[in-house]
Amino acid sequence: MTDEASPDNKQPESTPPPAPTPKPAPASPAPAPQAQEEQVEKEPELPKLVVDVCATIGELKPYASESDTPAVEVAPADLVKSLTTLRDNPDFAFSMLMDHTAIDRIDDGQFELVYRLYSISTLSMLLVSTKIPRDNPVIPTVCEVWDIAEWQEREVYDLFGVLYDNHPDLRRVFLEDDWKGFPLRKDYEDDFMLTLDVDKLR
Amino acid sequence: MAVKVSTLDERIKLTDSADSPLDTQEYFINMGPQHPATHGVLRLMLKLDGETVREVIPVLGYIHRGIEKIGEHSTYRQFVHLTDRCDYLSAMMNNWAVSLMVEKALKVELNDRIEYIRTIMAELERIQSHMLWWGVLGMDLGAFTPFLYGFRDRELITDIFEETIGCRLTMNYIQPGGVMDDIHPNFVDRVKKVIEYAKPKIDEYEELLSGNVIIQERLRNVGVLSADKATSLGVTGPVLRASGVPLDLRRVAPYGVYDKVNFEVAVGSVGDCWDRYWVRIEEIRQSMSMIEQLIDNIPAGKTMLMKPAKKTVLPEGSHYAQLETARGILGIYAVSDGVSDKPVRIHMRSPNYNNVWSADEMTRDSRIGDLVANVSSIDIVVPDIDR
Amino acid sequence: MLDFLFGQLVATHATFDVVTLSDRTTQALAEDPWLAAGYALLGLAGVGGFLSLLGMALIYVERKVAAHFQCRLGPMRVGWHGMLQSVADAIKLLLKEDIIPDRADRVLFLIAPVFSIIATTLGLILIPMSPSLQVVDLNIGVIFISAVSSFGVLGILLAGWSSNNKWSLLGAMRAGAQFISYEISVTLSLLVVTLFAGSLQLSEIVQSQQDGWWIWRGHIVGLVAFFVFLIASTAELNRPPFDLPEAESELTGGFHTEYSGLRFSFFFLAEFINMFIASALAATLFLGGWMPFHIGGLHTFNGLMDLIPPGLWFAGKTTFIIFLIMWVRWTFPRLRVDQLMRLEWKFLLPVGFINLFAAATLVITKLYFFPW
Amino acid sequence: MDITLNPADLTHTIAFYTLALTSIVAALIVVTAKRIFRAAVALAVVLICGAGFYILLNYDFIAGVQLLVYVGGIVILIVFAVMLTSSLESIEEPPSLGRKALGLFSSLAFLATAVIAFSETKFPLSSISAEQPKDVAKAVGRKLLDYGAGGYVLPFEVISLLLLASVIGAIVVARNPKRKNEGSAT
Repeated sequence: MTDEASPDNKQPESTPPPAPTPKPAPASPAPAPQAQEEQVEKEPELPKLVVDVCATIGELKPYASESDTPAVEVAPADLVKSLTTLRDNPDFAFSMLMDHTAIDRIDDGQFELVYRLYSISTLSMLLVSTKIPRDNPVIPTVCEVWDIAEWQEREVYDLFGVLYDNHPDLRRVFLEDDWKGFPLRKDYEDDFMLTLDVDKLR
Repeated sequence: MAVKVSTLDERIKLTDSADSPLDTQEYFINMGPQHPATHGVLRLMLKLDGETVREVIPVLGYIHRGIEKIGEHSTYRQFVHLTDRCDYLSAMMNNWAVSLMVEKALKVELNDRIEYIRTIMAELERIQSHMLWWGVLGMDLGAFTPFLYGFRDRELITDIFEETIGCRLTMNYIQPGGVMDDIHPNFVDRVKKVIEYAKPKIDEYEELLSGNVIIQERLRNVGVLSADKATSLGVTGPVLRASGVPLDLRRVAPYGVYDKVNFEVAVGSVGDCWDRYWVRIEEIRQSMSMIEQLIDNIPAGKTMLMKPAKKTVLPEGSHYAQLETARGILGIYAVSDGVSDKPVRIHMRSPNYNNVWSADEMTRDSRIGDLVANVSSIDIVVPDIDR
Repeated sequence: MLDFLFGQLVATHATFDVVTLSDRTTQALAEDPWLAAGYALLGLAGVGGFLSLLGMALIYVERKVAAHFQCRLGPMRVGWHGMLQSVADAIKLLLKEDIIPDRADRVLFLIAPVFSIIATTLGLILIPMSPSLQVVDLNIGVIFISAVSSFGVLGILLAGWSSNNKWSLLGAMRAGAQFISYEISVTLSLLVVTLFAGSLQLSEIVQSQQDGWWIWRGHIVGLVAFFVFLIASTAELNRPPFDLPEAESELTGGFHTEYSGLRFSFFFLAEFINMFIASALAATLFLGGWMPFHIGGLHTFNGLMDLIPPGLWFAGKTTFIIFLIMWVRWTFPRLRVDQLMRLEWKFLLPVGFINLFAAATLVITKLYFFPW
Repeated sequence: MDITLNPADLTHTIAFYTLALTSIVAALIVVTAKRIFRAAVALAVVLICGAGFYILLNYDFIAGVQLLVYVGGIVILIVFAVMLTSSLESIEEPPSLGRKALGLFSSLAFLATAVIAFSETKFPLSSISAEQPKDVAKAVGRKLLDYGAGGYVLPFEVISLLLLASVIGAIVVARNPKRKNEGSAT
């Protein structure tokens, strides 16, 4: 029975239950200390975690787009190295790869690959983003860093067709082996698809 | 480029002889997609050496419905309905995750009534999910009676849901901005009655299964998952906590009214099936105590703060919210362009998809019986794996 | 029938007149071959009818017992309290399509259930159900029963092999290994009673218990042998917690995965009749069979006990053991395959040998619980 | 009709011929079956018929032991070994000409020996013993444990040694480093 976050828990408990404490983000996904999280939401300046991470690891840059999680960008070539450092550095200790997925930025001709790291010791979350060209979607695998990456990457391969270099077992995970195309790409089409565009009808 | 794409046929190539002291040969055998122990249409390819499992290869996709693709063509409110169909045993918690994400992006402040109702509903659902799991675990280990006991008690909770919501399984009760409808006038009384009834039933569960020598033999030191391996494998929920990692979002990043209730996070030490069993039994008790603390204090207030008919457009950028379902952390990740009321990309970080792969790590070099115990102790719901 | 119920009342408890059906056949044979054939046919028809009726009754009882353990009612629709449910199921099974897998070994696939049912029938005819109700009374009854029960496992092995299905094969291998292992323990505990009674003939073993059943005349040794027999024969019956050959959550049905319709019902029937045989054997060997509850020397008490007909004694004891086996089934989870082997070879087998030695000592020293 | 048939003799005769016919057919299947598993099952039938003959001769105990040891033990072990070594589809190759000739020669030699032996021996005429030998088990037990003249304690112990040797042999054959030719695992 561990109760490690109980000091955090005491504080809200002291507030009388009838008066609801205004919670701008009832479930902040980055479970860093709450005060810091509110700053992230309101002020345009960079979260402390992003500043720290970028200072420690030279390859990382603050995320260009909007994100509600502290986010950084990295070039595909530096991906494995910087993620390994993020995992091993005791200040960050991102021991979990909470999620990995891709976004089809078809207008830019790019796939954005998103690695959502989670640290069990500091309880903070970091989004690491990297962009690869759509016509040659190859990226080194991070299977060596986290075991779960093997299967999260297989899912991305299956649905987006992102090829992972050095992946031990790169094959489709949901669809059949002989499936043509990658369904979550924006330009994916097959015979069974309803191509009705609801927006146009309006 | 060293990228090599393989197929299942290439994956299940056999070696000449097995790595064993006897002159034996390995063989592959299909467990599923229709198999009593895989709880749905999960297919496991087992590489066996006699009775010993050398490798477990999950083959997924038998109920892959492309929910993420459908999500790109539906509004957030429509997407809530799809999440019911994923982990149907934590249906309302899945709804809640989407609602959380939308509310956080739109900075909607909820009143306490909504938060109380949501928390109570989620905990009730967690109890019924764990009760079902308990029964199914018993059945997987060859004891049929727990299955009916678990279902008997779970029915009472689904009856409560039915009274308020009108549905028993796929509820889509929690909506962005509140809950679908106010609770039924009988709700409070019935919940109290059911908790009163179910508390001694948990002791009965323990009497029937926990103390049994065979159960102890079947679960203790079976499928051990160390804390490091568990974190690296990205498992969450009771499976992770059983390995000794006290990661429970209800405690470390409270949402709802979890910061107002007292509860303990059940944590195991060894990471074997027995710990996973124990953690879940303890979680039922904790959930009951949470509901008891909350049920009398539901404040008054409105139950829906966003107009359902209004178009919901999230601000540009990526949004993420996560919460603790009965099986682990469910994250909803949405990317919005700031113009359309539909996401550019919506992704579910489903707990089951990330948990199911640990079956291989747990089962290597143990028996078929252990595999069944391990899969059962992971507590998978297949629609959530395939999505 | 009257003879069966009240034959006991007429006889004093010291002299039982055991006339089996086969004895009658032999007697008739000397007089009239047609009468002999009649007796033989009667015996066959009786055993066949008894077999199916008993099977259906046991299936009904099992479902009801299971239901009440699980806080539900069980079959309630067909007949009064679902009494005819088994009949309905039997009709359904008879009418069902009999599927033979395409790549199965047809001949073996077809004869496997027959092996199972023959073994069961051969076992059943030896059980002394009352002084006058025993089809055959072989003088090597105990050996014969353990010999024919091995046909049953031959049927299971054939079924698993000929189905050409890996799950079936796994189930059959488990069944074979389990049967061979646990047969030793069963035989060891049978030998204990054989030593006590000084005979292999089942009717004589029953007679030998007229001063007290072996389960307490043999006090510790008898009890240990009884429990070893119960555990090991439950394992031979492939019933939970030892149902590994058909473990449905592991092997999807094990050796009978591919069977359907009538052939499946043969296995099903054989399983239930085997349960009856094992229970009846346990009752006969350890609880005195049809012998009423007697305490050596107390003639008045024994006379009172004799008022209850022996058929009822036998039925009561057997039912009790059947209930025990069902109780265990609906409470316990299943063992793992290596735990099953460990239980036999590291626990039951040493216990059985030590117990046999103790039994020999007991017989020599005559330290029975009722020494008079 | 003047033919007086002893009904007991009649049933015995019928039973004997039935058993004999069954065992001959089964024995033929044993040697001719292409699938080794079927041969094993036919062997079980032959052995069961053997037990039947013992029962006809009123030696119930021997019949029981025959069933217990041969059908319950040996045949099941053979079946087990077959299951472990070959698959359902595997069909025995027809033997080569040399093996055929050898088989023919040895069986002819055995037939000749048997015919000579049967014609030389004078069998006692009372084929069916009238009385039921009640304590065959006791007699057999005493013989087996008797070390004097007519006792069989030495062969009994030798047989147990043989069994031990075969158990060890089975383990050696099944061990991994020595991948011997198939079929030797029996």
